[in-house]
Order: sequence, then C-alpha cells, then structure tokens
Amino acid sequence: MKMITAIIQPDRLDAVREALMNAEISRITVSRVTGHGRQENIELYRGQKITPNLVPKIRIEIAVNDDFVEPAIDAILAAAKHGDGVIGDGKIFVTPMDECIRIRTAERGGSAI
Amino acid sequence: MKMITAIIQPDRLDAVREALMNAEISRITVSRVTGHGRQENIELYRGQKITPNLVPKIRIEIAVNDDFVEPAIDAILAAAKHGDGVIGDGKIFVTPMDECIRIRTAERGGSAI
Amino acid sequence: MKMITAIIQPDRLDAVREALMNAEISRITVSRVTGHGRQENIELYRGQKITPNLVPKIRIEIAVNDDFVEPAIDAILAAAKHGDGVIGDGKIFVTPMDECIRIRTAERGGSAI
Amino acid sequence: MAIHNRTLALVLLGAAALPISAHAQEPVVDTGITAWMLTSTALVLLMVPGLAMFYGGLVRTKNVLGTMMHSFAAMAIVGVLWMVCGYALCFGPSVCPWTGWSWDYFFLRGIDQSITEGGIPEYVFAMFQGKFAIITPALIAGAFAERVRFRGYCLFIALWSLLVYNPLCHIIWGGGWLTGKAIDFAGGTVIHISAGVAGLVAALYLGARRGYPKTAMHPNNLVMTMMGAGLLWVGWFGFNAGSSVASGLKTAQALTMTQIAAAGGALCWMVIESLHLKKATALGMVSGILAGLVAITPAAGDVLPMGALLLGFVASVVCYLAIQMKNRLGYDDSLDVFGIHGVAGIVGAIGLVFFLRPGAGTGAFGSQMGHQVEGVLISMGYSAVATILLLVLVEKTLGLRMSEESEMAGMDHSLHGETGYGLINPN
Amino acid sequence: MAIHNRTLALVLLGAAALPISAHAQEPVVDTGITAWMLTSTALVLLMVPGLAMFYGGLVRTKNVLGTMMHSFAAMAIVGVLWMVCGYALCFGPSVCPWTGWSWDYFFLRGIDQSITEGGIPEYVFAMFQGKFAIITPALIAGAFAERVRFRGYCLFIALWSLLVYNPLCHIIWGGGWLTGKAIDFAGGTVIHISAGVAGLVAALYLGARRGYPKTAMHPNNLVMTMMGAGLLWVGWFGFNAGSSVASGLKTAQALTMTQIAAAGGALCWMVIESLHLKKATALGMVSGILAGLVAITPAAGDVLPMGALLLGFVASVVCYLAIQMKNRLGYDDSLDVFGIHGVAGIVGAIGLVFFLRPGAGTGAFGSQMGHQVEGVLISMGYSAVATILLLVLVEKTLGLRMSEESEMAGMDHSLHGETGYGLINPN
Amino acid sequence: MAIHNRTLALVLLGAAALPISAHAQEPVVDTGITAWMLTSTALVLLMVPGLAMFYGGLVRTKNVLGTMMHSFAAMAIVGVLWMVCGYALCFGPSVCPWTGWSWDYFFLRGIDQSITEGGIPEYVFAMFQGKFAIITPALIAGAFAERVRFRGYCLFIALWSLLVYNPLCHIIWGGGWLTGKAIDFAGGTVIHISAGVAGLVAALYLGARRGYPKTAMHPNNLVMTMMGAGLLWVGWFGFNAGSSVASGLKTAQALTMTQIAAAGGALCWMVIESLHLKKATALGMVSGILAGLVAITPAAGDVLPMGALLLGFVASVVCYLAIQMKNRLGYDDSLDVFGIHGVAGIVGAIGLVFFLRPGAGTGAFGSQMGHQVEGVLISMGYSAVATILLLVLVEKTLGLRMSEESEMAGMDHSLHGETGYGLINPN
Ligand SMILES: Nc1ncnc2c1ncn2[C@@H]1O[C@H](COP(=O)(O)OP(=O)(O)O)[C@@H](O)[C@H]1O
Ligand SMILES: Nc1ncnc2c1ncn2[C@@H]1O[C@H](COP(=O)(O)OP(=O)(O)O)[C@@H](O)[C@H]1O
Ligand SMILES: Nc1ncnc2c1ncn2[C@@H]1O[C@H](COP(=O)(O)OP(=O)(O)O)[C@@H](O)[C@H]1O
Repeated sequence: MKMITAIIQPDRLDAVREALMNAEISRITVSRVTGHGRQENIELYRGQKITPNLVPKIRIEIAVNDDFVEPAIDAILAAAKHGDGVIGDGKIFVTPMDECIRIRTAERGGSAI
Repeated sequence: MKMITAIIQPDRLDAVREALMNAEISRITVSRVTGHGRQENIELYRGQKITPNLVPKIRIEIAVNDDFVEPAIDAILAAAKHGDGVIGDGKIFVTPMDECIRIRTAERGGSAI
Repeated sequence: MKMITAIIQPDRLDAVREALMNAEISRITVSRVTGHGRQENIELYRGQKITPNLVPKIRIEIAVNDDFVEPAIDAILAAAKHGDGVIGDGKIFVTPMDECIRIRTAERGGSAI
Repeated sequence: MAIHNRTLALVLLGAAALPISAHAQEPVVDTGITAWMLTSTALVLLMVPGLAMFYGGLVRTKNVLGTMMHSFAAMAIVGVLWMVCGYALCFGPSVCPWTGWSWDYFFLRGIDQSITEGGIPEYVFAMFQGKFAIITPALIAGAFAERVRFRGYCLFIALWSLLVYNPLCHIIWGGGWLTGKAIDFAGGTVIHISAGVAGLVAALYLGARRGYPKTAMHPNNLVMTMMGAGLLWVGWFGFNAGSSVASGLKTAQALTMTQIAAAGGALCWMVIESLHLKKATALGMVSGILAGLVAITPAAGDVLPMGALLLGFVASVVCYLAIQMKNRLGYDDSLDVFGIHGVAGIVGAIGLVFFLRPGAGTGAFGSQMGHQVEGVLISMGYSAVATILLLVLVEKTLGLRMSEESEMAGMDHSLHGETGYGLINPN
Repeated sequence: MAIHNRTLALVLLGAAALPISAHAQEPVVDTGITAWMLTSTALVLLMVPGLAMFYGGLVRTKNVLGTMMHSFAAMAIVGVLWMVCGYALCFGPSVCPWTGWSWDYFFLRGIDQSITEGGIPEYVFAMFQGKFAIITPALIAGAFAERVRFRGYCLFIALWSLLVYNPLCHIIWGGGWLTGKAIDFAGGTVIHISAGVAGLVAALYLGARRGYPKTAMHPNNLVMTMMGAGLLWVGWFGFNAGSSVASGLKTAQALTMTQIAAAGGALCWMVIESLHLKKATALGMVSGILAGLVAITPAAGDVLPMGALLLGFVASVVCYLAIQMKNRLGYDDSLDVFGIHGVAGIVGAIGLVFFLRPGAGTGAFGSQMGHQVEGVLISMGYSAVATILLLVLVEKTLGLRMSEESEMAGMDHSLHGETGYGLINPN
Repeated sequence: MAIHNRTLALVLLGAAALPISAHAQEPVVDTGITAWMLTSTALVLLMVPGLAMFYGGLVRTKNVLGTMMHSFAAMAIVGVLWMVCGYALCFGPSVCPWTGWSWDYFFLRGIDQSITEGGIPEYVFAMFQGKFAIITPALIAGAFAERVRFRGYCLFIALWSLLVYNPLCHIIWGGGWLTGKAIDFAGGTVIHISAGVAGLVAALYLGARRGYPKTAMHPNNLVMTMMGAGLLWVGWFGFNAGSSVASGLKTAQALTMTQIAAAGGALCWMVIESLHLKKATALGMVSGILAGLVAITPAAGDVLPMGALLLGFVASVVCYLAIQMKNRLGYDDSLDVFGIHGVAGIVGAIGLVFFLRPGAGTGAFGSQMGHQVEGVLISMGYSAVATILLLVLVEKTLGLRMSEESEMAGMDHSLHGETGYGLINPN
C-alpha cells in the first residue's frame, strides 16, 4: 500500500478528481495549503504588483493499493498540467504505507482502502 | 515509530480526543480537510438537495512509538464510529516514520514523541 | 528521499522560511493546523482566561533528497525556537519517501524534488 | 417622557382611527417627526441583523447559521404576529390591567388613515413598536445558543412574544397599570430585563452545552461580532431617540445620552480588563458598549450627560462582576444575555433615579425609586414565571433541547442542512 | 401613488428649474420631507453593498470579489452615467413616447436651485432615482454570476442602463405612455421584472457555468448572505417608503406594507421548506424575505396590510415553485434573478389588483388589471428583446463569457488579480 | 456654507443656552432639520464600524482585531473626551485664536435645553460634531497599522484629539482665526488633511513593519474591506450632507456632489488600473471611492455637479500617483492614510476653487485660493509638528511601537489575547 500526496494548482482540482474517477480511484482527501516553489503568482495591491511568498495550492491524499499507484500518478499527471506544463503545476509524492483501517468496519489492509 | 493519520467526521473530534487522552496519547495535530468517499452528505440549496462532491472531514496526525500504535487505533476506532458505523466514518492510515525531533530541545527518537 | 513534516508556532513561519532558503531549500508546502501538546495558550473571553484544547500551529512539508535532511532539520531547529525553546515550539517528523514526481515535466526521483 | 407620549398617543389614536371627522383639532402629519420615526424604524430593524452578527460571531463555527437564524426567525414570526394581534394586545385600550385589545388593530385593519396626536401616521408608531417586539425574543436566544431545536425555538418565541412581551408592554407602556409610573424610556424593563431574565431561566432549565465548561467554546468570528456591535450602536440611536416619538429636544437628549453611555461603558470595560487581565479585549470592548447601551435604555430621555456617563461606567462594572459570578456558578448563559441585558437593564432602571433631570419623573426620589423597583420586580417575576411555563410546554411538545448527536454535529448541519462558511472547505 | 407624485414632480420641475421667479406659488422646501428623502437615498444606497454581500456570499470562494465587483461597478458606472444623461433621459419631458430629454438635466446642470412642487430640492429626487438606476443592472449580475468578464460586464450594464432601464423608467414613471396607468409604486415592473427577465435571457444566452448542474456549487459564505439580506431589508424601507416622495401617510403605508410582506414572505418560505425538506434553511429564510420585498415593491403604496401579508405568502410559494422548475429545466440562472426578482415582481404587479386599498388605482378592477398586465408584458418584452441584442453586441466586441481556464481559476484571480479571503491561506 | 452655519450656530448658541427668556425671536425646533441631523449623526457613526471593516480587512489575519480595535477605541475614548471637554474646546467662544472654551459645554452641562438658531437642539449639533472628532484619529491608525501597542495608541489618540483636532476644528470651524475664510465644508482640511499628515509623520517616525517591503503583506479579507467601503459611502452622506446643518437645498447639493464624486473617483480608478495593470481590482474600486469621497468633503456644499465629477477624477489620478510614489520611496504608510486621505484632501481643498458655484466663497478666485492654501498649509504644518511631539512623548512613556516578537505573533494574540477568525482553526 502506498500513500500518494499530490500538490496541485487549485483550478485543476475538478479535472484531477474527474481523471481519478475515470481511473476508478474515488476515495481521496483534499486540503487547502500554500506552497512555495518556483512559481510566481502575481497579485495586485493598489497599483503595485506583489509576489506573495506563498501561493495557494491544493493537497490531495490518496491511499492506494500497489497496483493503483501508476494509474493514479498517470491520471494526476494528465489532469493537473496546464497545457504543456507550467511552473507551479505541482508535485506528486509517493510514500510507503503500513496499514489502512476502515473505521466503520475495522477491517484492515488492501480491502479497506 | 509510526505516523498515524486518521480521517474522521468532524462531529467525532471531541470524542476521539477524549479517547486518545484515555489511552495516554495527548499529542496530536489536527486539520480541516474535505474528503470524497462513499458517503453522501446532503445539503439544501433553495429547495434542492445537493450532494457536495467533497464532504468536510477532520484529519488527525499522531506520531507514536510502536507500542502505542494499537492502543491509538483502538481508541480511534471506538470513538470515531457513529453507532455501529456508518458510511463516511473514515479511515486510519499508518505509515512508517524514521525520526522525530522535538524542536524545543532538539532531542530525537522515541522520547521526543 | 525523505519527507520532512514540521509542526511549528505560527509566528516562526517567516523565520523558518528564511532559514530554509539559506540552506538552499526553497520548495515547501505549508498548511494551517491546530495541535494539542503540552503548551497552554491562554485566550481571554469576557474576563475569563480560557485554555483552548487545540492551539493554532503551522505545518510545513518538505520533500528532500537524503543529503538535505540534516541541513533542513538544522535550519528548522534554529529558526523555530523561541529563545532557548519554550513548550509548544513543535516537532519535526521525518518519514521515508519512495518517489517524487514533478507534474510539469513528469520527471521522477531526486531531480524532481 | 416616552411613557407619556406613548400613553397620549394611545389615548388619541382611538379617536384618530375613526372615520375622518371635521372638527378643527384633527391631527395633521408633521413631516419632520414622521421622517425621524421612519428612520428610527429602519434603524431598529438594522439591530436585528446587527444582533444576528453579534451573536453569530460568538458561537462555534458549526452553529453560526443556526444562531443567526434565531434573530431572523424573530423577524419573520414576530413580524407577522405583531400585525395580526401583537399591536392590538399591546396598544389597544386596556381590557384588563394586563392586556389591551382593539379589533381596529387586528391585522392593523383600522389604522390605515389614522394620524396620531403627535403628528405621525399611526402605522409608523405601530411599525416602530413592532421592531421592539421583534428584537426582544431574539435577545433571549443568546442564552441557550448552540443547543435548541429550530422548531421548538420558533414556537417558544411566538408564545413568549404573545404571553410575555405583549402583556409587559401593555402594562408599562400601553396603558396598563404601571403606565406613567415607572420610567422606562425605551425598554430597559420591558425589553432588556424581561429578555435577560427569560434567558437566565432558559439557560438553567435547558442545562449547559455538552462539554461546558470543560471544553473551550471558541467564538468563530469575533470580527463579525465587532461589526454587529457597530450596527447595534447605530441602530440603538433609533431605538432610544425614536422612543421620544418626536423629533425635538427630547429626541436629542435621548440620542446624546445613548452615545455617552455607550462610549462610557466601552471605556470602562477596557479599563477594567486592563487592570484585571492586563489586556483589553475586543469582546470586552463590545460588551462594554452593549452594557452602556442597555443601561441607558430606560433612562435615555430623563437623565443628564454626567448621569449617562456614570450609568455607562456602573453598568460595565456590574456586568463584569455578574459574568465573573456566572463563571463561578457554572450555569451556561452562553452569550450572557442575563449578564449583560438583564443586569445592565436593572442597573439602568434603578440607577436612573439618581441622575434624573430636574423635573423628570413623578417627583420625589423615594416614590420614583419605588415605582422603578416595582417595575423591575414585576418584569423579572412575570418573565421568570411565564418563561418557565412556556419552556416546559415547548419541551414537552415539539421539544426544545437538541439531541446530543445533533448538538455535536452542529445546528447548521443538523437543523438547517447548510454550512455557514463554505470558504473554509476546499471545493 | 408614487406614479402621480413622480409625474407631478416632473411636470413642475420644469418650471422650478427656470430662473427664480417672483410669483407667489414658488415651492418651498419642506425640511421633513427632504429629511426623509435624503435618508431614503442613503438607505437605497445601502442596498448596493447589501446586494454585493447577498450575491457575494452565494458564489464559490474563488469568485467572491468578482461578484461583489458587479454591484460596485454599477455604483461607479451607472452612478456617473446617471448624472451625465440618465436623469435627463428618464425624467426629462418626453421627446418621444419612449424617452425624455432636457438639456437642463444634462450633467444635472440646470437644477442646482430647483425645488420640486413636493417640497424637496430636485437634486434629492434625482439622486434617489439614481440609486434605482444603479441597483437594477446590479441585480441582473446574479443570473450570470461566476462566468462573465469584467470589461464585458461593464459595457453591458452601461448599455443596458441607457437603453433598457432609462426608457422603461420614462415610459412607466417619467411621463411616457404608461405613466399614470399601471401602478408600479416603487419599481416592481421597471426594476425587478425588467432585471429578472434580462437575467433569464442572459443566463440562457451565455449558458451554464462549467460543471453545472453536475458539480455542486457551494455558497462560500452564507453568513455574509444573511448579513446582506438584513441590509437589503433595511434599505428597502428607503426604496419603497421613499418612493412616496413624501413623509406622510403614504410613506407610512408603504413602509408598513414592506415590513409585513417581508416578514410574510420569510415565514411562508420557512413553512414550505419545513414541509417539503423537513428543514428550514437560512438561504430559504433570506430568499423568502427577498420574495416578499420584491412582491410588495409595486404595491407598497396601494394595498392594505392583509393584502401585503398575502402578497408575501403568495410570492414565496410561486418563487419556490419557479426555482423548482428551473432545476428541472436545467438552465443556470445562478442566483435566481428571474426566479426571485422576475417572478415575485410579476406576482406583485398582477397580484396587487386584488388587494387595492379602496380608492387606489384607476377604478375598475378589470381596467386596472389590464394596465398591470400591459405594464408587465411591455417590461418583459422590451427587456428581453433589448437584452438579447445587447448581449450579442457585447459578446461579439469586448467578449462577455469568460474563457474556460479563467472560469476554472476563478474571477478573483484571473480578472482582478486578488484573493477574497486572505485569511484562509496561511501566510 | 457650513462654515457660516457653524459660526452662526455657535454665536447664537450662547444665547440659547441661557435660561429660557421670553423675547419673540426664541428659536424653535424644526422637526425636519432635526430629523436629518439625527440621521446624519447615526450615519457618521456608521462610518466607524465601516472604517474598522475597511482597515480590518486590509491587514494580515493576525492583526485583524487589533486593527478594528483602533476604530472602536476611538469611539470609546474620544466619545467620552468629547462630552467632557472636546466640544467646549472646539465650539466654545474663542479664548485665544487657537481654542475655545465654555464652562457651559464642560460635560455638556449647560445645553440641555438649548436650541440653536438653525432650529435644532444643540445636543444634536454637539453629537454630530462629536462623530467627526471620533473618526479623525481613527483614520490615522491605518498609517501605523500592525505595529503599535494598544495602550500607547489609546494615549496617542486621546492627546491627538485634545491637542491637534480640537484646535484645528476651532480655528477653521469654531470661531478661530480661519473661520469664514477657508472653505472646508465637511472637513477636508480639519479631518482628512490633518489625519493624513499625522499618519505620514507617524509612519515615518515608527518605521516600517518587520519584513516590509520584502515580505508581501496580504489583506486578510478584501471582502470585508468592500463591505466597509459600502458602509463608508453610505455614512459619508451624513458626513457631508449633514454638514449643512440643515435639511434643504444646501443639504441636497452636498449629498449630490458626494454621490457624484464617489462614483467618479471609483470609475476613474478602475480606468487607471485597467490601463496600467490590465485589471481593475476590488481594492482599486474602493480606493477610488474613498479618494472621491475625501476630495469632495471640503467642497460638497460649494461646487457644481461637473466640478464634483472632475474632483473625483482628479483625486483618483493624484492618489494613484501618490501611492506609486510611496512604493518608490519605501516608507510604510501601511493603509495609505496619507496617500488617500491626505492627498485627496489637498486635491479637494485646493481644487474646489476651480469649480465653485457662482456666489460661493469669498469672491475673487485669487483671494479664495489664498485662503485655501493657507488652510491647507496650517493644517499640514500644525498637524505634522504636533503629531511628532506627541509620538515622541508616547513612545518615551507608555511605548508605542510593539516589540518584534509581539509584532510577529500578531496584535490579536499578543495585545488582546484573542483570535479574529476562530472559524479557520478546527476546534
Ligand atoms: N520539495 C518540495 N517539498 C514540498 N513541497 C513542494 C516541493 N516541491 C514543490 N512543492 C510544492 O509544489 C508546488 C509547485 O512547485 P513549483 O516549484 O512551483 O513547480 P515546478 O516543480 O513545476 O517548478 C509548490 O508551491 C509547493 O507547494
Ligand atoms: N483511499 C483513501 N485515500 C484517501 N482518503 C480516503 C480514502 N478512503 C477514505 N478516505 C477518506 O475517508 C473519508 C470517509 O470515507 P468513506 O468511503 O465515505 O467511508 P467508508 O470507508 O466508511 O465507506 C473520505 O471522505 C475520505 O476523506
Ligand atoms: N506525537 C505527536 N503527534 C502529532 N503532533 C504532535 C506530536 N507531538 C507534538 N505535536 C505537535 O506539536 C505541537 C507542539 O507540541 P508541544 O507538546 O506543545 O511542544 P513540546 O514538544 O515542545 O513540549 C503540538 O501542538 C502538536 O501540534
């Protein structure tokens, strides 16, 4: 089992969700984060262009069985990109996961995902 | 050392915190997330029932020493369930953790948890 | 590759970011969380001192190559402390990471970090 | 005094409501007074969203809409009840010492053309008074915030308005047996004390919120509470200065005292907190504003500036102590309806006797004090008894206290199927 | 009736605008009426931020500023246009049945000293009317919320104001061919129906938001929507009672009916939802308030309290059904501009005939009904046709519909380079 | 002109304050004027929460309550000071060219029954003016937002009100040596220029916020800033039109010019930004509104509509440039108090000479220009010198600038022990 954490641009959330659905991955957890990378996200403030230090991003967490890791990554890669890819499109992190438990039933392991 | 990440329903937060306390786990980090799973969480909008794509959830992160993994899971399982368990009650993810450092003292390892 | 997750006090965010920059780590993801630990963070409410159960904290996620783990930890330790360290200064968790993918280019591994 | 104006208005309204007659004394509209009374009506209405914001900001995030709905529901329910029968019960000629009635006022049928002796269309007077009827039950809601069912609440305020507010209003203002005796310029007794006591009784009867006082209950939006306090201050000018039912000297006096007491209350609360807690809080600031405003309400037309200032000071001190006391006693008057409205209302109603403008009141200090104490006690006693009966009734029928699960899930979700701040959830 | 006042005012304003002459009939200022009309002007202005809040709270987080800007832009653009030529086109002497003009009104040059026959400086009348001109196009914006470019929107409302609002205003109020026939006290036809229909046409022409109706579009801040509704209710007192252009009986009647219909609409919507959905929602409460307020707008000066109550009830029922219907039909009138303003406006304009005060209107039921239907149909037809032409024009020139990418990124970021709630992003 | 009204009022108030005498000229209350002045007082009070919201939305999340407290503290502190001695110092008979005094005005003791020659109770005039005294120091707070201690701030505004505002008010309005010369209808010089300059001086003296300008300082809630701007616009009608101390032609003129200049300022700023940045921003919209409103403040009673429009335009252009300049110079006038209030105040005070209504002012262009320049320079010079002295005094005694740690922790937590938006933290 793996935990996939994707940091994407907020405007791609709907597209990514749709792509994951198509890859039969429907369970995800989403949160609002801000990120600092190479992207510059200009905002306007009384006639001045300011570059915020931290840019709003969306973080998606997806716990998957090993077979689904690549499909999930592919789905995200396809849907999260702006055109041919622009700076700030984000990252995907894959980390190992030891266990997954469904609270409702207390069942464990791959079937609980 | 393990990192336990639990996604629960917002109304169970107090109960889960109390249960963890009873299991002598008092250090946790909480955040507000939204999730998509099988749950349908109906909202009303001008006479219409709408099913939001993403439902508010609470994410709890608990770094624990190995001995505390099962007690923590048990506490969460007991407290996070609605009745006998309803869809949307959430998940617990357990991931490995290499190191834990207390910022105040810079001490590392199990005692820093 | 490792994922470093630091929980710090909100007022140290700027300092930590600057310290990480100096350590040549510029890519981070930040979110707002609340935490429960040993800290007591008194708030006032109509003449009464109340101790909230959960105290606002900042969570920083940094994906790094192995060489950067110690520099990152050192930078955070130095910058996140209040004076000689006070209760509530937070924690750093280091977890293993299998893969990192840059969405823009789909490149993988250490160079994508 | 407003009490006189109101009585006179009342007495003469009957006549005015008759078909237009030809005698010379026929009251004519004074456009200036009418303009101010229309404005006052709008200003008092502004207090309802102001109150919704004030209260709404103080509860937990999951209850913000439910709490605001308490104020809005009062607008809808009491707004309709008032035109159906509330005005008739309050300002109709006394049919018994406790209540008035006039079929002419039923559905406001018979006042379409009537002009009061004071020179305003009676409709304006009726609508201005209607706003008071709306805000009073809305105030109570703060005492049992975060734990009542919406249906039960609706029934409760409907009954409370009919059976508590209307009689009290008639007794003290509308021609009942205290009219013209106790000074209650703009509703310290009728409104704030009665609501404060009702709140206290309701808080005791319904019990504390789950987790209180162990769990800290964080205000979800003190920023909105401050906005609400700002609107309340503005609206209170209509509340108090409008209660002169004029646009002249008395009106100006009432507005001035209102302003002074509010500033005095706020300043005093800031000082108390600075001394006691070493920090002046935003919630303290607005609590002081409210304490000052409530305390001056019964007194606004009859005290001098120095008196208004002192009433504001004293109100803050006493309310501060009352809330400290509440924290010791441990009952859960969630938003301090009694601690602010009840207590400051009493401070004002009693305290005004010390600061009366020469010539105001019924003469001797002692007799006026007697009237005031009488008014306060009647209001407290009547409100307490009637409220407890209504609470029991509602709890046993529709149910008032929420179930534990829906309390934990929050009113917004479980009672209204909505979320107050969609903005906090990424979507 | 306001229609009479307005016409008379108009007729006599011409004279007043001449150099000061010496004849005895020279109108003098009535300070009371002026006071109320000044206040009304301020109250109607308050509706613009009120509307911005109401609409702003209902869209998604990423569009909150863009949506509020729609209301604010109307203040800026129509605010300037009105003083340049809008007032002249609406209230100048008829140069054709569809429009008025007077060079004296151009840049308001010639009315600096003029006092209307009703006793107020003409400036006040002009400014009061200007607020109506501002709010009407702002209302439309709700129908195509979350998907139009700012530039295109600005051009659209400028043209719409000039070519739709001004003629309609002249026809019905300013001396055009329906003036004095159809009762439209404060703008049910001129404002709400015309805006509602324009919104419907625009929603159909521009198409739905991306993802609608599959994706749920969450209100970002229902709390702010409630605040906005509160301000709208308060402001509506100026809107309706100010439309009497007086401070007397008619004013009081209008204010009373406004209050009653709003409370009635809110109560009724609560009841409907309780029956249909088992829960009364906050959005339902404020929708009911709005439905009641809109329905009473054309009728406020001419119906009796019972009629106002029933109009409020009926408006809520019909609007509720209309919105259910919309959900079936599937077009995306995002914030229900037609469903509330259009529909309740029609309910009010037609329904008022059943509840007229004895003596109001032009006499026979049938003939009045004829006038009303005529007014409604003309407003609907004219607004629909002119709006579609303007939409095509704007879409083909500056462009109105946003690109898909900027729609996904949100108006705030892509059109204005800002973030509504910095507070949600740690920084 | 208001300056005349005010002077006359002042002269005659003395008499009116005497025991009631029997001579025929005894002023009587004009209910209409009184109604409008009461309303204006309420409207100007509305500006205080409006300002709190405007400023509060522009700072960072951690400072929102602290910033709003600056406005509220002005209500509390200056509200009390004004009734104690402020009114006496401003509007008492001149005891020296810089200040007035009257024991009758001390604690407002002697005006309980007095009616001004203009027909309003003197209390109303005193309260209306009091609101101006409250808002002026509150404006300054924007310049040193996010970095001052609350105690120091409280002391500072108390002293500033006593030693800067009151003398300036007396000099220009209250009978001092510029009264009747410089035109300052509603406070361009007395209020906006003096506050703007004080802000500039304070920003320079206290230094920039930690991290400025490197770190971007995000507005926490532009949505609230827009709401605040809406309330400010509405309140400004009271501010300007109320300054006529009447309810007639002058009042109407002032309201009209206010509306036009605000719309003009907003429109112009939108256009500038569209040209310069390719995007019109929400903050730009409200900045333009403010610039227009400030510029028209000194001029509202004395210019014609076209002049008001141009003043609005020019104010936006000049303020925009001033803020660009500030960004170059690098000082941290955080919320542009000087850039908007100071600069637009100067634009208005000088610019009005070009647009005067025939007959307004003291006659010749040159002499009037001289008076205006004199007024502006005196206000600037006096405010600058006195402010710097007070700043030094406060900094050396209670301390004004926050410590670096508490600045980083934020005012809400470190000064007030509270959190503005509990809603953002799960709890
Ligand atoms: N090493 C990292 N650790 C944590 N978050 C990261 C890391 N790299 C990127 N991110 C997140 O991804 C977002 C996009 O990264 P950015 O560098 O702008 O894009 P790109 O990789 O396309 O150049 C950042 O804002 C940040 O939130
Ligand atoms: N595989 C997963 N990856 C990430 N989050 C998940 C996953 N499965 C469930 N969740 C989170 O848990 C919540 C509850 O899941 P749901 O499927 O509704 O409940 P159940 O597992 O009881 O059927 C979801 O809203 C989501 O936030
Ligand atoms: N074991 C843990 N698991 C998750 N979060 C933790 C853990 N320990 C500490 N934290 C987070 O770190 C914050 C600071 O911890 P605290 O115990 O107050 O400080 P200290 O470690 O200096 O005593 C907490 O509020 C919590 O958010």
